Amino acid sequence: VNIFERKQEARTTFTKVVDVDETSSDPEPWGRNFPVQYESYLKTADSTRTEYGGNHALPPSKLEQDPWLKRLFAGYAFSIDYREARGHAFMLNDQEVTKRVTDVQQAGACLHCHASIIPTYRRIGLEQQGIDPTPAVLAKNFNQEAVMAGFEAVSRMKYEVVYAELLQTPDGTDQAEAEDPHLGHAHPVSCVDCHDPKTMQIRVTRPGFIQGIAKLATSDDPLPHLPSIQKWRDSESDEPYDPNLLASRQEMRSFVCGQCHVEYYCANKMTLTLPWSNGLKMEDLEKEWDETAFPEGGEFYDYVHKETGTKVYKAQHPEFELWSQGIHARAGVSCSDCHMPYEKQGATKYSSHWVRSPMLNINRACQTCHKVPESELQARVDIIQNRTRDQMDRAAVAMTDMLDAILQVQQNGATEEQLEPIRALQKKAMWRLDYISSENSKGFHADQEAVRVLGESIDYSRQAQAAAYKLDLK
Amino acid sequence: VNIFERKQEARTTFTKVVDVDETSSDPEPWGRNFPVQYESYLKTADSTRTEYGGNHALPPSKLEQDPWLKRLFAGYAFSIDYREARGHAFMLNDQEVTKRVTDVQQAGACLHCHASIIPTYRRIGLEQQGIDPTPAVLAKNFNQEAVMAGFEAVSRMKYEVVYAELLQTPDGTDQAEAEDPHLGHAHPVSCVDCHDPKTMQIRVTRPGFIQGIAKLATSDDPLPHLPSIQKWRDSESDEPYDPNLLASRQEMRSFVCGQCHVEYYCANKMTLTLPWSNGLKMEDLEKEWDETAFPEGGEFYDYVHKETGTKVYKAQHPEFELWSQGIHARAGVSCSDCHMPYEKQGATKYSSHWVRSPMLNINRACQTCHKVPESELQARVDIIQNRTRDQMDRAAVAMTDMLDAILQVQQNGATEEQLEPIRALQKKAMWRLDYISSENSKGFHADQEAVRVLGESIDYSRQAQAAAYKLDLK
Amino acid sequence: MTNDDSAQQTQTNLTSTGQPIIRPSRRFRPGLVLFAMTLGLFAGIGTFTFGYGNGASYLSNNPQTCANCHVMQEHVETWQHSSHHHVAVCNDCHLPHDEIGKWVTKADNGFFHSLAFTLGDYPDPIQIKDRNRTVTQNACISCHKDFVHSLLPASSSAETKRAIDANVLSCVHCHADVGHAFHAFATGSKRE
Ligand code: HEC
Ligand code: HEC
Ligand code: HEC
Ligand code: HEC
Ligand code: HEC
Ligand code: HEC
Ligand code: HEC
Ligand code: HEC
Ligand code: HEC
Ligand code: HEC
Ligand code: HEC
Ligand code: HEC
Ligand code: HEC
Ligand code: HEC
Ligand SMILES: [Ca+2]
Ligand SMILES: [Ca+2]
Repeated sequence: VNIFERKQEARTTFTKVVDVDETSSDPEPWGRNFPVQYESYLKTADSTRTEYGGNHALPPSKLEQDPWLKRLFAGYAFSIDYREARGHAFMLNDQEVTKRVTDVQQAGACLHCHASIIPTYRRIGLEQQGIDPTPAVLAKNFNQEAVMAGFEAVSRMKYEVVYAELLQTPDGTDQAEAEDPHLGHAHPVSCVDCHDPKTMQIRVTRPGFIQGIAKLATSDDPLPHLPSIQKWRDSESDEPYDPNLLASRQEMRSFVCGQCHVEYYCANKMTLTLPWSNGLKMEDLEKEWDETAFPEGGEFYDYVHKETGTKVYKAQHPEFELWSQGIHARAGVSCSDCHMPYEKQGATKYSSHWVRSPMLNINRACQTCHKVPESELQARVDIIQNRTRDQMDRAAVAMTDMLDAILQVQQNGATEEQLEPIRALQKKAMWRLDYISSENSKGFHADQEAVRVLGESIDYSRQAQAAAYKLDLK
Repeated sequence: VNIFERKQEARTTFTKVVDVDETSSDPEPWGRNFPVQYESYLKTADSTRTEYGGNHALPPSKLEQDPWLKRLFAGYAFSIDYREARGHAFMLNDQEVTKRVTDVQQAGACLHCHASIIPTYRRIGLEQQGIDPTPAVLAKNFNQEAVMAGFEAVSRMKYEVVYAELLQTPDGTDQAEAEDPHLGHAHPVSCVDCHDPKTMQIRVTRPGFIQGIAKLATSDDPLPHLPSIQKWRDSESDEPYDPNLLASRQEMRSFVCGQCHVEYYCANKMTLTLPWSNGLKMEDLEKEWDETAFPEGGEFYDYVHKETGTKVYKAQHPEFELWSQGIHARAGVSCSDCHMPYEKQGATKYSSHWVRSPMLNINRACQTCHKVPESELQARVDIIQNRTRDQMDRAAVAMTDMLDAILQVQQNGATEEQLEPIRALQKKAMWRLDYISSENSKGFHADQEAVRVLGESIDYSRQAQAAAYKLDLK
Repeated sequence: MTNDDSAQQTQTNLTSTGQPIIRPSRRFRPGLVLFAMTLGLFAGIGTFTFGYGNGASYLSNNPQTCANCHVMQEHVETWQHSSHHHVAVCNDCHLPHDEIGKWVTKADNGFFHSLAFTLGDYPDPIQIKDRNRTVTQNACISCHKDFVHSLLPASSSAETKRAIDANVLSCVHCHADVGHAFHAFATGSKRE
């Protein structure tokens, strides 16, 4: 700090039309205070899509586009129904109607990332602490302790049960009526999930993320793109790393997304977990799963691969993790810079809350920084994505060749002892392929890293295949 | 107007102190006209090196650093002696003393890229055309026709013979003396190789490149980074694409390097060839070799891999080709921008002719465009190179595993028929690994592409290994 | 557009003397004291580019005077090609918009740049320093605050421990080229 540094001027205060508070999971009243942001938020119900899409009632099925996914996920819910992502407005609905939920028993933790669930966590947490969660108490403050307690309490409960709890929590608009047992509606991600209702400052609210990032801070992964973590490490504080207190605004502009766009475990054998205790690289995450045991005992796995009987891991949308390995993160470019670019309206600029593919908005999302024509930026992204795609197809062929080879030796009587090293290779191969194919940028978020991970997948698949042939059991 | 045009405004007018002409392969007189450029050119005799190096009489041996290279090159001259590159001043000397030349008979084409050989080509070309190559005739103009004729004539001759011819050509300074049979000295790459002595404009002189780029222009590879080729294609001209007439200055700033930093065939079975008729991607080059037959008959190959007896290709320093796949080429950044950045002396700007690793000169080479601290740029390059290195090591293990598997089945009596498909895989695997390991930027010139190529190498090595095991000949 | 007429006037006075006048003030920080001392030292030695390079140009609003130093030539050219060449001159962005800061910066930069120029020990291309980056950032906000108020900190109260400094977005993180055409990426992303 020096003499030149003037006090930062604060934002001009907004005209509050209505009051919003910690129970306001309905975005509508917020929208009256912030009409431009709200209008753009509502547009997430629009479903224009880029090349890898179309226009459908439900988004296109990834299983149909890439039939090898069915073999990859054999025996797991993802092999029944797995689609492309679409706008935030759909998140709750798409979860309710997926066959993964309608045909399979899922855990309450699923709602952690698909509903505006924090007030419900708080309510249940307060109840557990013996406090009466009146609407006034619920509305008063964030109460992280209660939120965490509620989260722990419901994570492993049944999906339907937790969904019903959502409807028992006031949402800031609905009033309980005689015939309607609801206290509130269930909402997809909403203002209160990312904003402090008093100051409008962005914040993170998701217990899974708060725990995950605190674990990450204690790791020795370098993380140059998250300087506040390095500062916390240097301070040798006794308090866990708290993003809401310590992160810079630019970091927060990615953390709000990192609440959900991350790899997780989310089923009924253990609380929702983000595997970040060793770092954010693909190998770091794998290492945590390798070191994890279920509370009830037994080594961690996501599913038993049906064709081969191997216990394997499932990777889900590691956008935050892959972005962390890329040049944009390194250059301080946040998720919001590209996915929520500033727009002009009249005499002011605002963040577009129409969170979507930046390729539908190249002008604002990219051209402020990259002064090249739209067509050129599109071409650059195409090259990166096509290269990733080619390597992914190659990895998929290797994976299916591996499965065929394993199946054959199993038919010919391979013993468990013989299979063990092969299963280990299979697990690594499948995790790596799934990691990049379930990441939604088709390699853009970190192009070289994406192709590196796929190269490793190929290596392990082919090694497993070779090892199976070597058993000499044809 | 773009960043390059802006830079290019800065041209210095020179005071001619001495006359130079087309025979002036000795840089010294040029140096009197352009002392700053000359002084920086002389510094290429300095041999400070980056991480991947040291300070030695001869540069470090790559064979010792990566012992798997000996198995990759088994049976070929490269397995005897293969070192890191160093400054341009050493190029002729390092070629003369390499065991690849002292212990093995090499072709005259080797000098195409290691000596200032154009006046010699012209002299021999003129002789072939029945014209007396007096010093005056030689000095008069470039005479591309004669240069091409001379090149064709000496390419397949013996190295020593062509070297002797070099000494029979005037170099612009030496005068023939009674006792000294030399007409000129032999020089490494010199001013006349890249500059027109009359105008000082940059130009390309190497017959191999002139033929190669003309072939490339007729291909259907998109080449957005070389817009003058697209223009030539659109013009549907009958004349072959001529870089000296058609290329933009910014393109020429890469072409001068593309004269030598390219994949080639250079031995005695056919004239020096750059395999660009299908495009500049690794697969395009491979395709040309696959389609090539030697003039004397027989399908093209570089060497018979000694351990396995498979005929394979050798890749050499495809810097120009790999750069062409990268984001810098795409953004119009030329080799010279990074390897010959502008420096200031007093109020004049000049191009540093101390061609070397940009990592020894980050401020000038990178910070014009990237306004981030040097340490940060270094870190970014390290990440890219280390990722490439990791994948390369992985590909090397796969390659040696493959060789072991093939050797085993050969010992156990595999037939040629059984081996044929395995050899095809082996050839692809070895070409891809060699392609990236012989490229000298360790992946930097096109990071995602480099790792993609290595991923394919892994795939083919492991497929060959699996196929060998499948033969059931253990 | 600078609208600082008074500053302009003072400046003319100074220009005519050909020497900068540093008025000691209790508000000057140690750096300035050091500056004054070093200046004394150099004045003693006698040869100093400040005069030779028309040091007083630091005090002028005419961009061409910055180009008095050839090392500034490129910056002047790129400014001419920038979107701001008709609305802001060098000093609008590189000098604080308040009185004291303005003169301190002028003296500070004027001195150190002249010194660097004389000694020749500066990076080329020149790298802007953090303290001058704060100046440009504040300049953007000063002109555009109405338009960008949503980018400013949500609150300046002590409700959060988050450093106030980490709480504002760097303008040049996205608008790297407003003052200088072709200014590729900034940096500017002050990530901490
Ligand atoms: C509370 C969880 C949550 C948060 C927070 C969140 N997302 Fe999402 N996001 C989702 C879910 C779930 C979907 C998929 C919705 C569907 O397909 O029904 C999704 C979809 C998307 C899509 C695809 C949209 C499309 O039109 O195809 C993008 C892009 C995206 N999110 C980016 C972001 C960014 C950037 C942020 C932070 C600014 C963010 N998300 C914050 C859960 C979240
Ligand atoms: C840690 C956050 C998180 C958790 C926990 C989570 N999701 Fe999601 N979900 C997302 C995000 C982010 C997307 C959008 C990206 C994508 O589609 O890959 C998404 C997309 C979806 C989609 C739409 C695309 C598809 O996969 O068909 C469905 C359906 C879905 N999730 C169901 C579930 C179910 C069922 C569970 C519980 C087993 C669950 N989610 C748990 C974050 C989460
Ligand atoms: C430099 C720009 C940039 C940054 C930073 C960035 N993304 Fe993206 N993102 C993209 C591009 C480009 C795509 C590919 C879109 C396409 O294919 O249509 C993409 C795709 C996605 C998708 C899939 C969208 C879809 O249409 O299905 C999601 C989800 C996503 N990003 C989330 C994130 C998250 C979370 C972060 C931060 C952790 C992030 N992105 C950071 C540019 C960016
Ligand atoms: C997925 C996270 C997310 C959700 C949900 C969300 N916002 Fe935001 N919002 C952001 C981010 C990120 C910013 C940029 C913050 C910054 O740079 O400080 C922002 C900024 C704002 C701002 C500050 C001005 C601006 O435009 O930059 C307002 C006001 C705002 N949001 C209102 C809303 C309203 C109203 C809703 C609900 C309709 C909402 N937000 C929902 C992430 C979110
Ligand atoms: C806030 C600034 C910013 C935004 C917004 C941004 N970029 Fe970048 N981009 C950068 C920086 C910084 C780099 C790193 C190279 C450098 O330092 O110049 C980069 C690098 C790239 C590269 C080369 C790296 C690679 O992965 O090959 C591509 C391609 C790219 N960006 C495309 C995009 C696209 C497409 C978008 C919009 C979806 C986008 N960028 C948005 C700043 C940005
Ligand atoms: C098409 C141009 C070209 C041709 C033809 C060529 N070289 Fe080179 N040579 C290069 C370049 C460029 C380098 C520096 C890059 C490197 O070392 O990979 C180099 C490096 C070398 C080196 C030093 C590094 C090493 O490999 O040990 C030797 C020795 C060498 N060449 C010998 C030869 C010989 C012998 C021949 C003929 C068989 C030959 N060169 C033909 C372009 C060429
Ligand atoms: C006439 C052939 C030729 C031309 C033209 C040429 N090079 Fe080289 N270059 C070589 C050879 C041969 C070597 C290896 C010399 C040795 O190791 O003895 C080399 C070495 C290098 C090195 C390694 C230097 C070091 O210190 O390690 C770099 C970098 C390089 N060249 C870049 C370039 C660039 C950039 C251009 C164009 C401006 C260029 N070269 C033009 C043949 C050439
Ligand atoms: C954007 C900058 C950039 C461009 C453009 C570029 N290079 Fe490089 N080059 C590098 C960097 C960085 C390295 C790695 C240096 C190191 O590891 O020390 C490198 C390495 C090399 C090397 C090996 C140097 C050594 O020390 O052994 C050669 C040879 C080379 N480049 C030639 C070329 C040629 C020829 C072109 C154009 C076809 C080119 N480069 C384009 C940045 C660039
Ligand atoms: C390997 C190729 C190469 C060699 C050899 C070479 N130059 Fe250059 N030279 C260049 C390139 C590339 C430029 C930049 C041209 C441009 O931008 O138009 C250049 C530019 C110049 C310029 C123009 C001013 C400037 O600095 O940009 C002069 C003068 C010059 N060289 C003199 C020489 C002299 C003298 C020698 C021999 C000692 C020499 N060159 C050897 C490639 C070379
Ligand atoms: C003449 C301009 C220029 C020069 C010189 C330059 N770059 Fe770049 N660099 C770019 C551009 C343009 C991009 C692509 C992203 C974009 O559009 O900004 C880029 C992208 C990058 C990237 C991200 C892409 C990737 O491969 O991951 C890195 C890293 C990078 N440059 C490093 C360097 C280094 C190191 C040097 C010096 C050896 C250098 N650059 C020299 C203009 C330049
Ligand atoms: C509209 C604002 C604006 C104007 C007018 C302006 N500059 Fe700048 N200048 C900037 C910004 C912004 C930066 C880069 C800050 C950063 O990288 O954080 C900068 C950087 C610089 C640098 C540091 C070198 C560099 O390239 O980063 C110099 C020197 C400079 N300016 C000189 C001048 C001169 C001389 C003039 C007048 C001819 C001028 N500026 C006019 C905004 C401006
Ligand atoms: C006496 C010659 C000279 C004059 C006149 C001059 N500069 Fe500079 N300037 C320099 C030098 C030398 C540097 C590099 C200093 C360093 O990096 O240590 C520099 C650096 C700068 C920087 C960025 C460096 C930093 O310290 O942050 C800015 C901004 C700048 N000048 C603006 C200006 C403006 C505005 C003017 C006119 C009002 C101007 N200069 C006039 C020589 C000069
Ligand atoms: C002296 C007042 C002043 C200063 C200082 C200033 N601006 Fe501006 N700026 C303006 C005016 C006036 C316009 C409108 C220009 C027009 O309409 O042509 C403008 C236009 C813009 C624009 C839109 C045009 C474009 O380039 O895209 C952007 C963005 C912008 N300014 C950003 C900045 C940033 C960032 C800074 C600081 C580095 C800055 N301004 C400093 C007065 C200023
Ligand atoms: C994360 C990226 C980002 C940051 C940080 C940012 N801007 Fe912008 N800015 C934009 C984008 C994108 C637009 C274009 C909006 C549009 O065209 O709808 C814009 C538009 C503008 C405009 C109006 C341009 C016009 O065409 O009239 C001005 C002025 C401006 N910004 C100034 C600033 C200032 C001052 C700051 C710093 C306080 C700043 N910006 C920070 C992304 C950013
Ligand atoms: Ca998982
Ligand atoms: Ca070859």
